[in-house]
Amino acid sequence: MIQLSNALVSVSHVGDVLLTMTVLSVLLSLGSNRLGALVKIMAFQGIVVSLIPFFLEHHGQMSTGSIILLQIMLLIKGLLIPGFMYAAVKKIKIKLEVEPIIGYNASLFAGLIFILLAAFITNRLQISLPVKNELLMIAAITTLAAGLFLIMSRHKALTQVIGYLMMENGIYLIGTALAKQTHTMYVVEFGVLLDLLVGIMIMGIIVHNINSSYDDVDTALLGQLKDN
Amino acid sequence: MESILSFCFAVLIAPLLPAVIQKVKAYFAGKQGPPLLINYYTTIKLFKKGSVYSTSTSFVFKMGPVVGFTTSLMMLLFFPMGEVSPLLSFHGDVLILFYLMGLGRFFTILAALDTSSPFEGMGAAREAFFSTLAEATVFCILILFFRLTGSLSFNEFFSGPHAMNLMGEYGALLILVVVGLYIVMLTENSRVPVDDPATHLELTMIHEVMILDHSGPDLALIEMGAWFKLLFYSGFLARIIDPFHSENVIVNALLFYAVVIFVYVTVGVVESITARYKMNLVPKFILTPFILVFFVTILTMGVLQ
Amino acid sequence: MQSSLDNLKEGLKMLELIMLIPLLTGIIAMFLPVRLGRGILIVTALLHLQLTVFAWLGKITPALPQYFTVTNEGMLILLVTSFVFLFISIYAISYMSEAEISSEPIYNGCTLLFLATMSMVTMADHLIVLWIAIEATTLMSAPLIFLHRSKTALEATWKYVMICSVGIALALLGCFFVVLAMDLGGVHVPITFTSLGTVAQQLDPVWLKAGFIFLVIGYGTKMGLAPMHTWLPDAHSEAPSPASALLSGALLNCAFLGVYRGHQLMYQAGLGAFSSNILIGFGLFSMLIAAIFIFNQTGYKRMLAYSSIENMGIIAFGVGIGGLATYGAMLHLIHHSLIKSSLFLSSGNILLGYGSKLVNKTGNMAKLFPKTFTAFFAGFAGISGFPPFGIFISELLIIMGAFQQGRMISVSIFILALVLIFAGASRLVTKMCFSRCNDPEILVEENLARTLPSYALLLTSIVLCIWLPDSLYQTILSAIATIGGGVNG
Amino acid sequence: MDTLFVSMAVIIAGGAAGLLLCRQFTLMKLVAIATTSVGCGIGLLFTVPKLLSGGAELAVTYNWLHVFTLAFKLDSVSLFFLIPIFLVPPLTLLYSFHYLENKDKKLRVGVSYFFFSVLVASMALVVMADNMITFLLAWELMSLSSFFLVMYDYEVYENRKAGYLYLIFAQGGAMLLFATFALIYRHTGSFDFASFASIPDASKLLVFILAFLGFGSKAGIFPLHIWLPKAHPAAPSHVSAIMSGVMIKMGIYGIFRIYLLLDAPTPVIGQIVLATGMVTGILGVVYALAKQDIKQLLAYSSVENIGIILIGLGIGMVGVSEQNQAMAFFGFAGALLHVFNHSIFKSLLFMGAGSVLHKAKTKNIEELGGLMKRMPVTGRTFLAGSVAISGLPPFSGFIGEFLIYYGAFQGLSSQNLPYIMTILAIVSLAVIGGLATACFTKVVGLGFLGEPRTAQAANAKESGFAMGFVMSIMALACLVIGVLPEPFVRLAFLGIQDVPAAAGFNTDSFIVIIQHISKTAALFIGLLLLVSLFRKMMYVKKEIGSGPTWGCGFTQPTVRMQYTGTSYAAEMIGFFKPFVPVKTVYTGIRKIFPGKTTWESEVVDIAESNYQLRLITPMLTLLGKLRWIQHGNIQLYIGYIIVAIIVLLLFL
Repeated sequence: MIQLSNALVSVSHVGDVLLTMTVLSVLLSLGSNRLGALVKIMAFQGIVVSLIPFFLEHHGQMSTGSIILLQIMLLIKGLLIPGFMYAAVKKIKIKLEVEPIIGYNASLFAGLIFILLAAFITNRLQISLPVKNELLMIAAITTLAAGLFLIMSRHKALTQVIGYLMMENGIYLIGTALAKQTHTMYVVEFGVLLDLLVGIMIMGIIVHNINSSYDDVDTALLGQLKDN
Repeated sequence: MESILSFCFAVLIAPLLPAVIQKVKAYFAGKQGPPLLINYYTTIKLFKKGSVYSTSTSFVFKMGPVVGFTTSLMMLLFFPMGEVSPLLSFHGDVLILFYLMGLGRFFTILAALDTSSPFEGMGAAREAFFSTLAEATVFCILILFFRLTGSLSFNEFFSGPHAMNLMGEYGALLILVVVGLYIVMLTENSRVPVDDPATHLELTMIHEVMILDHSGPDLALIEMGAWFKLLFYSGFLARIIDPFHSENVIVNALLFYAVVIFVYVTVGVVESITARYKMNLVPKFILTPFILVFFVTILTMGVLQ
Repeated sequence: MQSSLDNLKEGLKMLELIMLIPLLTGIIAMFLPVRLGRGILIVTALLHLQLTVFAWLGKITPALPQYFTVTNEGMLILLVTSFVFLFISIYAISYMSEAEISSEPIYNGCTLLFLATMSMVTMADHLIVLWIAIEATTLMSAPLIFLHRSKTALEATWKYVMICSVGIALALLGCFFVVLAMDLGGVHVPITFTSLGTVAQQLDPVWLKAGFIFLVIGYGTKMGLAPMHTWLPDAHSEAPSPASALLSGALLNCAFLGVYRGHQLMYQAGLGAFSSNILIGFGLFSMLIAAIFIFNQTGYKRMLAYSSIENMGIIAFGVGIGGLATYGAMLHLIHHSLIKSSLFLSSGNILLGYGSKLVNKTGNMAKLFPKTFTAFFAGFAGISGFPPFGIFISELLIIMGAFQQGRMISVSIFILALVLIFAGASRLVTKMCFSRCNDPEILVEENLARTLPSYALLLTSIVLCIWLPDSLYQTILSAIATIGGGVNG
Repeated sequence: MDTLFVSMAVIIAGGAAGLLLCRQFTLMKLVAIATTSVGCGIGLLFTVPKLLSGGAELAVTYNWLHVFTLAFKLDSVSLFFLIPIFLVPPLTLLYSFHYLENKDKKLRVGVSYFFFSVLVASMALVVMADNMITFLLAWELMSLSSFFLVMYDYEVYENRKAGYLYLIFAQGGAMLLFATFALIYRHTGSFDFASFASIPDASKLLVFILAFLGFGSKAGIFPLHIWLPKAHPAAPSHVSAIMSGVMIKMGIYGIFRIYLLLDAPTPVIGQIVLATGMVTGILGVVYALAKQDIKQLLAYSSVENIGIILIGLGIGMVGVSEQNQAMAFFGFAGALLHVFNHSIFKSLLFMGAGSVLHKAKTKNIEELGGLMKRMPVTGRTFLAGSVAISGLPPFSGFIGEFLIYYGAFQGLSSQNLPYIMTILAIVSLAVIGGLATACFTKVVGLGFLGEPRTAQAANAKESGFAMGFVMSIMALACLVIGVLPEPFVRLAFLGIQDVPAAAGFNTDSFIVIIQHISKTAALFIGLLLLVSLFRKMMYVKKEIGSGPTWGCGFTQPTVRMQYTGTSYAAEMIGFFKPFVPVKTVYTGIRKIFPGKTTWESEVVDIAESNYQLRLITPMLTLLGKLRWIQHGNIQLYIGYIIVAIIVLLLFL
């Protein structure tokens, strides 16, 4: 057992900074127009999100298991997945433009609306929640919503993967925000991570295949299977 | 015994009466007209002759006259001419009799179609159509009579406490029935204004055109069948109208036949003073009695409460 | 759960073998030559079925009871899965050699891995483990869909993975909400369905409901409930037929199990009415959507896929109605798996024979493919609810149950949708079976190896309609007793 | 009861033998026909004595699938319906021996025999069923097996369409039955038929209407009849015979059974049945008149006869609600007797039509003619059947109608609505009778008499012995029932002996009437023979000439100048114009020197066209529009999920 909460002077302050950075990364990703930049932002977000539980007040006591898990998570979210995606981006040489269905400015505006919405929802839920951490909730919901938004508003298959990843981050944050104590089952959480990793890898493989079949990763090309 | 005599008399007199119509028409036309016994002469003449059959025909063609004749004869067997009970009678006989007439029609039509003549087919189609409409009226009358007398037999219609007679209990209602039945009679027997047996254009005929190809004894059977049928209908009418009643059977019968002759005369008058309807107006004409009688049957709801 | 506790004492603790064996053989089969891989496939399928029966009879018990357990509904679905898998595998061997798919080892391997993950779903007791297992089924089945490596297969795979992943991510959120409901209710038990069930009354109702909504959406996506069904027709039509058969006959049931568990929890928490209404709504909506697309459908495999959506809707509807209908829903699940797998296997023969997935390119099967025709038409009759196939019974029970519960409007829509779907499907099927074929060039003749599995599956449905083993009956009864279902109201 | 199961097993065995032996064509036919017929014979040997002995109710139950019981019960109504079920199939099968002659279709013939036997067995099960499950099981088997029989000649597009339509109506009807039974189950919680009476009176009407529609779609009530005129021409004739003669009566059985079981006091039920019967009867016969395809015409005629039977049932039901026992008794008995009679003469007519189709290669009346000479047996038996179906004495059709008339006349003592309904029923029966005469004179007169209109008809030969033999037997049966109706009327009376409303009714006075009818018929035949003899005598030693038909002066008639079926019916069709729309296509005369022009007319089934116009087309348009849901765009697919969540969260 390491009493980390005593070691660091102002834990909650750091936590708030991290959360703000998460929201910032969300907004950045909505405004970003290059795929490469987007992947880098995601790597950044992955790291930040992985670190957050570490700096939250109610997660004061960290067990050895959680430390190991934290490291694995950093490895996967901060390094493996972005690395994998970066490799995919590099392979797709032609168009690195994000190709939004909804423009960058509008997307940013949507991001702001998500924040407002998140604040509103958080406000409503605050009464029933066990843990009072408004910022965490806001950041989590914003990330989740923005992730879904990215999936729906971008043409490129790769952007959708990134959106999915962001959405997972949001869900992870919500999980962190809601759980009063970590239910000590790292095996399970590791399983979740593993699923995430394999999922992203499979998506990556498909993206790669899409690229080699169509010379592009635009999902608008993937509209042959329909019933109308 | 009386019944047998009555039946024989009816059979014998049936050819005579249509001549009355011809006489009346002749009178209206200012002619002398054929003798009253003309139909007997014709019949005998026809029975003496042979026949020519179309190569198109089959045995059905020969069955037509036989069935038609037999069914008409059956009617007379069951109908109480005069106030004499008929030879045969039972509860429900009206149904089988009217259906037997249907059978006669069935074979007459088939015989007509068997000749493969377009004219006869046309007549057959009209016959089938108009008699269907007339049948509705007939059954309405049966409904009414059953409602009033509780019986389903010709004999019982005209006997017992609720005998159907204009002078009887429900006389008022029966006036409309008489009108209806009269029109049915005109229809079923192919008289003016529904059909004109005397017209010279086959296209406009109904019954006459159907028997174009019959000749000799076959034709005689058809003619006799038609006379029986006419007698049956006018007898039916006469039993309703007949105001006279006597204890003596023979007097009764004579009075009855007087009324029958009166009916024949009216037919002659009608034929003389009206023209045949256009074919497309005929259904309306035949529907009129149906509506009349139906109205009467509805009226009985109030009467019998 | 007393029975499973008893079993713990006597049974062998090797339940996990049911999923570990295919996992292992699957990985091995990936790297083995084709012939050996086929052998392993069949041997594993047989072994799996045997173990499943043991597990069902309570002979073996979990080694990790905090994660896995033996439940009646789980065993039921496992049994169906394993049974269907065996026949699909036998079929696949013949099919794969005809279809000239280069990557058969991938099929052999992935299908076994897929079996492993599905087995894991049926045994999972822990909320998150269930989630992991269901997500894993998506990942393991994705390569199966992509087996043909065509552009459309690629598209189908992409949609499948993407939509299901998003859906299942939402289910994870649902799991979190359930945990939150636990925290708010002040309950401290392992997050397993078994233990949650015992304390369900103390859970916070609002968050439990929210959790259920997300679970239904998440697992419903996988199960093919409209409007989250959108991936299903694409994936089912593009996957090679044995894989489609597996997806439809086995995977959908497993996803349904997730929904069922959620409903179970809701029922135990006294919120059964809420979840019932949601299930009924989804069920009816799915059936109507299926009706829309079955009419004028151009591809027969897509038609079968929509029919799967319909049948999942029926099952959801039946479970939602409760009472007698639940029993009907469970029977429906069994028979649907059997018949639909058989239909997909037949559709594989048709695809091989005509070389097209379009209804218009087929025709006169009655003459050209008499054996396949028999299986296909019998399957169609079965899926439409004609005796002697079991769906007749299940649909009857569901309708009876629905009327009994007084859900007149719902059941009217239900019947309307059934008639519509029948009208649409029978049009296509009669067209395929009887109408003249414009281009009667038969690419691959049918043979017994590819028709007998279909017959076997159909025959099972008939047999189960004539004689339902008592043990199976008891299993179903105990399974539905947990959500208030029963045959006596 | 076990005897019946044995007989069913034998029947099915016969069918299975057909399937197994299909390589030896003739042997297969012999074995299948013989075995199935033996099975039916066993059934008959059990049924008839049981019914005659006033058989006590028999009931058997078996457990099935833990939850259900398969319950069978025989009461007099079931026994009565079993008679045609076991009587007609052997005859039609015998007929099929020469009808199914194409050796290239060995397998298909075998399959057809198999499903035929399944159909017979399932029909028997339908009338024996004593709970919902058993009933529906048998019902669905019946629908499915008959579907395969309809699809026998699936190469023809119309036949496929007919099969499809039939399947939809069968399944739609079955779904209505599911709903009916489920509604009852809701109140009783029991699958047993016996419990039906205990549901609240308020629900009974709804239950009955649902059941009426469900059964009606099988029986062919207007406007649910549209599958009949398609399916019957599509099926091989011996199958049409059994379907029209027996299977659609299962719908009648269902209506009657549910009525008996519900024991509903409301008079509305009887009035609904009566009104439907009248509409069905009249429109059925008018459409029959309008059709030129013999088998289609016969199918519409089946609709008409279903109407007559329903009028009978309706009279009976009104009688029950009016507490007029005589009316009830004769209504029900008449309906049952007509069911029996119709099963015979309609089978006969379909077989005749099949014989014509077989030899003249066409079913269109406008292409036939003169067959009476070329196919004497078919022609004469068809004539007998036509007289019988027109309800004319001295043939069987009249007897059933007479009973119904008699019942209806008994109801004339009612007041108000029942009275008016009764009047209308009688008048409808009369009109139906008249139109039926018109209709069948058309078929016989144009199809069998006159001159052949085409070479095919001119070259037609008499059909095989088996076919003629069967048709002769059936024609004879029609005559026998008409002349000696007493035993059959008694049979019908026995058939309703277990109906509570009819129990204890004294029929002696009516039997006297029937004896009179019998005598009248005999008298008529005697007179007919006498007159014929007289006519013969008149022709003795006389010159009999022959020549062409008198053409009213026209000397070169051609066969095409004969009257056509269309014009024969035109005027009568015109009378029913709003209900029987005629679609005409006339290309018109355009130029100064007009070229060829055409004029076509076709009678459109009003129900069918309205389904198309008001139901199917709008529905297909709507469904087509909704198809954009699956537009292939993954972004919006994800959107659906989110919308679903948002909507569900609103319910929180």
